[in-house]
Amino acid sequence: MEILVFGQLTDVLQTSRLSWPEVADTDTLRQQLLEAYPALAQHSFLVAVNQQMISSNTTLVPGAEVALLPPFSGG
Amino acid sequence: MEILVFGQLTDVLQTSRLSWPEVADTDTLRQQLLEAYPALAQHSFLVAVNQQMISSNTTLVPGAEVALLPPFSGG
Amino acid sequence: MSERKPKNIFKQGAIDASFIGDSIAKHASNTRIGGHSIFLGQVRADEINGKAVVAIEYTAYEEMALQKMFEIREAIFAKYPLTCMHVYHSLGTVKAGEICLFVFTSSAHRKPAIDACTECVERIKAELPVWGKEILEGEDYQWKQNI
Amino acid sequence: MSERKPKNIFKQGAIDASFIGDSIAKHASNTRIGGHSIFLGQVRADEINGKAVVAIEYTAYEEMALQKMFEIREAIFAKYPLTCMHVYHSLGTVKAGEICLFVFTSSAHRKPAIDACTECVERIKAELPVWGKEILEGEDYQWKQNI
Repeated sequence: MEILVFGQLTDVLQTSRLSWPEVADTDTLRQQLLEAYPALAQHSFLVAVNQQMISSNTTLVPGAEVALLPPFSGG
Repeated sequence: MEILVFGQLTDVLQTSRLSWPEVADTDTLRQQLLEAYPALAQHSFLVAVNQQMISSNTTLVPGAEVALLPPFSGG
Repeated sequence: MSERKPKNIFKQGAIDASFIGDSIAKHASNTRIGGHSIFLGQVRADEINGKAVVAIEYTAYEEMALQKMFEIREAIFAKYPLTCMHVYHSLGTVKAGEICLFVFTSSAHRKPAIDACTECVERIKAELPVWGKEILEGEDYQWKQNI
Repeated sequence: MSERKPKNIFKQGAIDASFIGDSIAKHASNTRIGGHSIFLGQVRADEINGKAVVAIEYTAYEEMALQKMFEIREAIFAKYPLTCMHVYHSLGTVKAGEICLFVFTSSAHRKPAIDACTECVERIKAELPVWGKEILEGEDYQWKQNI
């Protein structure tokens, strides 16, 4: 799967588009990312699936658009 | 004395600058004006003396700038 | 940049959109500003007894209005941390669709700019001795009433 | 004139004051409008660890932001009797002193225009997936935080 990365998280992950093995749900994804990038723990971020912000664990079907969103700072 | 007249009151008094005999205070002035122009009774207006809105009877010294102000409608 | 004396806010006729654009452009040099709030009053072609308003003719007790605007300005600068505030009000004829009031406040942050602008507009409408005469089609007219 | 599909709000680089002036001028033909409210965000040259912000570089999750802006727009049109609403947000580099956000609402009366503009600005800041990178003097930078 492809994960879209935004804002300060692009500094931590050193990319704005991360290729990642398919994963069952968003909690598992978050856990795997924190293991691979311990520095992520210092950043608050939300996960969006198919451009919808998710607030609880969500199943990831193949082809879902997953994005990591740090706090917004537009305007 | 000279009385400045504004807004819809210029229709009633047919002028924007009224010459009037000196008068002791604003209550007396208001009463005299209502006698001379009965149509004024249909209009709400405030009196300003030296560009200050007055809310109670005020003595008029010669040379005071007196103005009749109907409700404002700027903007 | 509050000034200590009354400033002329009156402009003969409508306020041009390009004047507003130029006014905004002038603030680029003040890099402490983070937010601008602008209110524009525009003359509506309301229908009154079946006749459309084609223009408003504004008159004012100018000297008193400028003194009152000065007081409003001082009070708003004392209440909000503004970098600047500009007010323009038309006198004379302003046609339907044209701008008759331009209030422009700027601050480091959005909230003071927005709140100051709104308060200034409300006070202008309520406290400035200005009158609008709504000119209707066919030489008729009616004195405007602020709600 | 609410549209039923997402509209592009993003502009590459700063928003010109003349573009804002032109946008205001276009509303002269709508004589049902009585009040316009405008909010402009301007990049501040804040000092961070002794270095001044020279620009903000904006990026966005564009597709999601446009969808979210569409929802905000629909909600605001449902809540306030607006005649129109325009929103522009910069992407890419906007230098200190330049405009990065332009929100413009119009209504027959001032209150809905003002309230809708303020609500729209708050929602844009809180809900649009947009990020600002504050570029400091000497190649340093810091990610912007909205308060």
